[in-house]
Amino acid sequence: MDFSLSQEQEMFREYVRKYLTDMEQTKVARDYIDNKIEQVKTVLSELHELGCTQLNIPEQYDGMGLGKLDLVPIMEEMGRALVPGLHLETSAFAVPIIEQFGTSEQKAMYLPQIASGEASFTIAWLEPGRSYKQQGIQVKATLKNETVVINGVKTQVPDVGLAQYLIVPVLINDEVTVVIVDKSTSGTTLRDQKGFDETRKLTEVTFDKVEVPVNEIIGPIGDGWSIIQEGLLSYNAALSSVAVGAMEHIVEMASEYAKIREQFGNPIGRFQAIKHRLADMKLDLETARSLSYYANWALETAAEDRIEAICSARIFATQAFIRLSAHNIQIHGGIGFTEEIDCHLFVKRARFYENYLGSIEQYYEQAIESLNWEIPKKLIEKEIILSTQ
Amino acid sequence: MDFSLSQEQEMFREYVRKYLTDMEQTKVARDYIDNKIEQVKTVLSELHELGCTQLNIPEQYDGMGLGKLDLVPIMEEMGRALVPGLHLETSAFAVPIIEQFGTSEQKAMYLPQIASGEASFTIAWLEPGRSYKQQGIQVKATLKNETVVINGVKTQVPDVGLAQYLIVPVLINDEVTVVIVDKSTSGTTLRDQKGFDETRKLTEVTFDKVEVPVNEIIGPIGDGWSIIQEGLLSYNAALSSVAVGAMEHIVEMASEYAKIREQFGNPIGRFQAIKHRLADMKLDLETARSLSYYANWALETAAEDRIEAICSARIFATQAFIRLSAHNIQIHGGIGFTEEIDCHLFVKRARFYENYLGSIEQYYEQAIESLNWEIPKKLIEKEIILSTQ
Amino acid sequence: MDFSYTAQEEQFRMELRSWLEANLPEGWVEGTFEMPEEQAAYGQFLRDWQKQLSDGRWAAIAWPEKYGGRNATLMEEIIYHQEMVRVKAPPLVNYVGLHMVGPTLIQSGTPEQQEKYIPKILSGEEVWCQGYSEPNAGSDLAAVQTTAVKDGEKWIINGQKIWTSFAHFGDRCFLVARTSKGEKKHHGLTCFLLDMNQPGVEVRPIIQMDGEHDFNEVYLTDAVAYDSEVIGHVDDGWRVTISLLMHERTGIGAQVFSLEQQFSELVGLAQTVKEDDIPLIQKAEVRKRMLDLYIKSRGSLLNYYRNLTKQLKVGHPGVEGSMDKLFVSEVTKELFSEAISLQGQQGLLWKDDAVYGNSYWQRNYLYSFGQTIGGGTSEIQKNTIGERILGLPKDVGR
Amino acid sequence: MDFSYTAQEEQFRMELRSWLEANLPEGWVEGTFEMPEEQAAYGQFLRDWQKQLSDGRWAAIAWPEKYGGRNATLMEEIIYHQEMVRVKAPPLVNYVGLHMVGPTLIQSGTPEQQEKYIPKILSGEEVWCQGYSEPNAGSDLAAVQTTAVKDGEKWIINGQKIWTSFAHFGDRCFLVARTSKGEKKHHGLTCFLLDMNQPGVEVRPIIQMDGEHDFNEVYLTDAVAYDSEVIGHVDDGWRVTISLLMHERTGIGAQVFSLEQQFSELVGLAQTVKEDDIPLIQKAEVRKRMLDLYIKSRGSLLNYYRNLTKQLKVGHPGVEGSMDKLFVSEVTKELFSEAISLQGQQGLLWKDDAVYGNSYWQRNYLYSFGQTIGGGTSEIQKNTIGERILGLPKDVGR
Repeated sequence: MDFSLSQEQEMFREYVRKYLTDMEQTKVARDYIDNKIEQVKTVLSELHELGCTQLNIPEQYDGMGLGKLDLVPIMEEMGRALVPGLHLETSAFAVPIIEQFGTSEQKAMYLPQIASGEASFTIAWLEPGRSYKQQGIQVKATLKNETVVINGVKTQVPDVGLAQYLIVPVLINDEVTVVIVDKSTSGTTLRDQKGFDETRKLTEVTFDKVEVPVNEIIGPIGDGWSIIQEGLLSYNAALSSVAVGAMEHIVEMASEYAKIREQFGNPIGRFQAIKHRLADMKLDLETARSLSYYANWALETAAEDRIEAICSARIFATQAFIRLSAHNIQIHGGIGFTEEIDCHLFVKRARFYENYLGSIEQYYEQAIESLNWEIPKKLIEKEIILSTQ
Repeated sequence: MDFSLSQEQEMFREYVRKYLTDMEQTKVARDYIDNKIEQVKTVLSELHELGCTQLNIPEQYDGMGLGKLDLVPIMEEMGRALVPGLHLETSAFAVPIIEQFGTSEQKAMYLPQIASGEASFTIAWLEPGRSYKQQGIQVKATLKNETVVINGVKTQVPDVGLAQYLIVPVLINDEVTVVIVDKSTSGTTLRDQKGFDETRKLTEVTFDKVEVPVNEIIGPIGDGWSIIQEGLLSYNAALSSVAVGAMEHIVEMASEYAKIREQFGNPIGRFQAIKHRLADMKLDLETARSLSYYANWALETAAEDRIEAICSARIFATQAFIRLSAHNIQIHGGIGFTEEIDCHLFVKRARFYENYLGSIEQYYEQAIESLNWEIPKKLIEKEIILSTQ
Repeated sequence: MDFSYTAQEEQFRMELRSWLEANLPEGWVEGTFEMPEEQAAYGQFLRDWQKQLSDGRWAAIAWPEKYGGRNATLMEEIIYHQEMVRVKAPPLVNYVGLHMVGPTLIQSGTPEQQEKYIPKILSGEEVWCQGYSEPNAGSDLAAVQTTAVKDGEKWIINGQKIWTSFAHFGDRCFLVARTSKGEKKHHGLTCFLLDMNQPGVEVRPIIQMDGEHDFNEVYLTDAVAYDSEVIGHVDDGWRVTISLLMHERTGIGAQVFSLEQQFSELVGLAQTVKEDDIPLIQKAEVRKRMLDLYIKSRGSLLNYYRNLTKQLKVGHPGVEGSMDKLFVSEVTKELFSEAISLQGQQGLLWKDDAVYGNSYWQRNYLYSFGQTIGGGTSEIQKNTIGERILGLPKDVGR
Repeated sequence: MDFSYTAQEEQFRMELRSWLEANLPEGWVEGTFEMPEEQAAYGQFLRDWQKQLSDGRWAAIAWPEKYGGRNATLMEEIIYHQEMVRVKAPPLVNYVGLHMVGPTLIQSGTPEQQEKYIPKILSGEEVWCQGYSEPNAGSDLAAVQTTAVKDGEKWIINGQKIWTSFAHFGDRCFLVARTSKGEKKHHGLTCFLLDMNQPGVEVRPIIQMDGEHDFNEVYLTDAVAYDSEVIGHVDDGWRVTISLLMHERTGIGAQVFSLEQQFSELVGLAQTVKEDDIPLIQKAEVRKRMLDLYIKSRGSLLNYYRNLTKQLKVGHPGVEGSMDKLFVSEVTKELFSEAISLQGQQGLLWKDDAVYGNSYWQRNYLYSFGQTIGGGTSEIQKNTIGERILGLPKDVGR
């Protein structure tokens, strides 16, 4: 029995933590808000130097060949500093689906680019007025000779400016299919959108007869939905770690503030209203961490309960993140309501994740389905008939 | 604008309060637990002397001819002391349905008996394994000449020992019909059931070819479900007042205890964990009271929003009652966990009301239906067709 | 129990309603009017609006007629708030002047002070702000550290104020400063009617988490007030301040009425917003959460009416206002948070890119975080309820 | 990360499991065995069960072998709890003796004391209770008021203890009394190994809200303890008491495993119980609330495993146990409360009239109220988390 990260994992965390602390933690997120893109790119490339982007890429593709669990401390540290960019989307969604479903050409093409820090992926999934459910995907693509021709609009695609490639779910013959599109492909129009969370830049992407070679399709045509589902398992396990990291930051900053801020002649942390709220927050944080560790372990070991474990971690961690970020403002009082300190950045990021790449409601449904508690309708009807005879 | 009880209503409350305080408030409930039925009957008859049972009965039937709002303070006081018996069922369910749907013979027969304190009504509705929904009523009755013949089992009928009559919903020709049955009618078998809330005695009532004259049917045959719905509006408005009275008692006893009980050298009410919990409880209490006052006003004035007003009060008050009764134990600590003091009586009664004569879930549905937020399906489908054309 | 309004009250409502219809900017009610974004223009717009109100004698209805008010009853004030919320009228730039400073001047000011300040408060010519809060005295007024030192007939004022709303439009400030060290912390305070347009006063904006600028820091460096600008007695500022706060006799009425309206709008949102062509309100789960909010917002309104009834009877507001404040601010937060969840990812666009109403819901959601902090935090309200309503012993440190 | 058990641990589990299968009363696992209702018979049943455990060397596995234990590892203790919860084994009547007094005797007792008490603790011949809590010292051990006054080689003890579990079966009591007035409140305490069978000791039952009798008041009127019955040093009882409490090294493991099991049973309930012929689990709303409880009970278990991992590494339990205690007790309350709501009105029958399982859910619901109180209230746990984990300043009065 050993339910903890390994020494190596903790050591790697320390490197990243130290680097990001030297970079003043959330400063890079604020630079991104202020469109200081060069500063942001410097940090991202130094994180790459530390190994963050190579971690879970097989050695033959220039990666470090480590597992999904090894991503946990990195994701936590990314969340802790609200590091901008697409590390979550690239390492925890693009990499696993390319690795699992990609052709060897696709692997050879994309994985080394990711490992070298050259290319990031964003996900162009959401469509205006539509959900992240299967029926939400309506952008259509047709096959023409050896190309896929895409027409339609995707909305709120995050951080396109930092990405080279878009992962685009489309309908081919009414079946979901996943295509990789280089964002510079002709016919692709990008339009900036203002977002609620300014640490994520949003873009509306319009595909006007965009032609992509058929070998940019991941997996067989029509298999897209199940490929996405696999990718989402990795993504959600990683997302729960990101949320844990952010919550850890929140609990620390709120506790520190409660020790120094005085009201009525006492540090406010002496008042049980604050102290007990912080205790609840700490408990939420540690529970989210336990669930997320287990989710990532279940993912790595393909445990039987991995779907419910991952959904549970994703639901609990993102909801706890929303709660904690709100408590953090209340504990800080007036100053917490300003742009000056970081409280609001965490509130906005928490909301960004709430329903990002699948709503909370969907993950409830997925976990419940996987736990299989329901009794098949037929059995019930049969019994009612028997009992009323 | 005057959103308060009248001076007369408050004065009447004071009489009842004073009497029940002289009787040591919850002592009568404890007597009932201990089967000291004579003591209980004495208190009930003295409450009758004060006018509690006559209040809302028309003067021509020996009552005081007052309105539904006038019941509010009485119900609150009944809840405050957890007075055993059937005042809620009789005054707030039986009286209004007899008055509204009964024949003049039925009114002349039953209302004076209630006004004089001679007879109480209980409601024999629930059936084993069934709900309080329309389909929950399965006990069948048949018409034979001028009698209704009932066969079947009703469960958890409260306080039959204190009642003379049962209000029994049955199916006649598959339609719900409400019948009044004298509990001493031949063929009626009573079997005691042990209950979780010992201040309510439960009985399983078996009807074996019980014959009741057809003129004991309230309203037309087959109209029972809508008659019950009307009765439930009165009942739920009154129930919310009962819960408010009980919560008032809880807030007072918990506050008093917090002032005298010391831990770590301070009265525990000085600790914000306790103080803020009590503030939340007080807010719950006053919100429940506002909602219940309005519900009763809406009932009396047949306001347009009476259904949602009554359901809201019922939902909020019964759920707040559950919350507060639990907080009360926590504030009292170990002693609150014993049978010795009253905390547990309130927990049990709160649970008794939670789903009594209709589940919380049903009242949510009823309020939502009445508020009519949904968009008719046809309109949506039409629009989808238009939008996809 | 009686929820009706008297004929006179109904007439008052109709008069105000017609006036508003005639005088609100064109397109206001329809939502097509756009307020100026630029700060100076926005300030001017607000001043113009107040001038218009005051011309119509609708700026300070509770004031005596001789000062330009209508001597309005409490119920008329309530109706006033209801109608203003109903049309979402522009904010009162001189709220502090009209609701706090004016009544205090009428009660405790010298005839000279009254003559000098009151007309300009009414017309919006002079906008007032209030200088109570300090960085180390958020919810704790007695901890004021700003000092005023006597120097002939001048007072030299040094210190820092924070959360001063509308100070960037402010001409005068109702300022609390420490003039002597009393035995108790709330002794030795004095209130000044400070001129903001002087070198010793520096106003720095505080940008809120919603990107807006309502509040300021005010730095006082040898700022000057004259004896004629002291209101009440020297060292007796605590009493003046408390009485000033008491002049807000309708409490959080406006917020309660807003909450009621926002709930209706939320239902509208759930009926309008679609996901995969289906309006959100069609989900059972959404309807259930809506009913929870319905019950709470009704509860907040009805609690308020019950406390109002008591106030109408006893003649002054009660400490129950702390429950109203606590509840309305917490439910408001909950409502807007729900509005965010409800819309899903598409609800996270901002301003003119937002799918619905120029990110009305998002902006109000962010703003709502301030409501459980400003005007006494929820924690302070709970202390008040515990101590002053339930009689529990005082907290530590107080 | 590794959730597997070693081969040795698995073997330990199998050995215990077979022993339980062979030794539990007939019909126990199937739920057809009925425990005696009458108190003396119930007490005898529990003593017999403990004797049987001790005969199989399963009563005190963590004790050294020479005292009749198995020198079990922490992981073996965990497995022990898992297996005991799995078969819902009868309670250990001498829990206090086995888990607290015994280890303390082994650590701090004299050879005479060890020889005299330990064998009878193991066999259940002498049942122990603990005498810490007093009416005015619920969560505040330092406030103990019971006195012990020296009189030759005797100590004369006067005072009152409360919440003394199993005192009605108790032969001996591990009692904390004040022997001198120290400068600090927790100085001057001494621990005694008190004989319960003497005239000065009166045990009065406390009936709980679930109608059961687990706890007692113990009145001490000139009760006598001898010098030989002092454990540790006179006036040094605080240290002995703390070390005694530390011997519970598996913390609230048993409760965590029970919660896991109870959650499964709750799902079973929702699948079995029908309303109008439809199993409750078919309602979307029910499944959603079940998932909330699933997540929380998993969270509780996984938190526990994480803290256990730390304990395995550092060798002693950490203060994180306060989080485990807080969470498992609150979630347990929530789970049983949900079990009541779930069943609707039909869930409010009692004992053999109950529709499901002799009112298992109702009884545990009522019992669960004690879990956030006993063993340190939830408020105390939150103080501990705030102060000892987050480093916040101490509360008033402590």
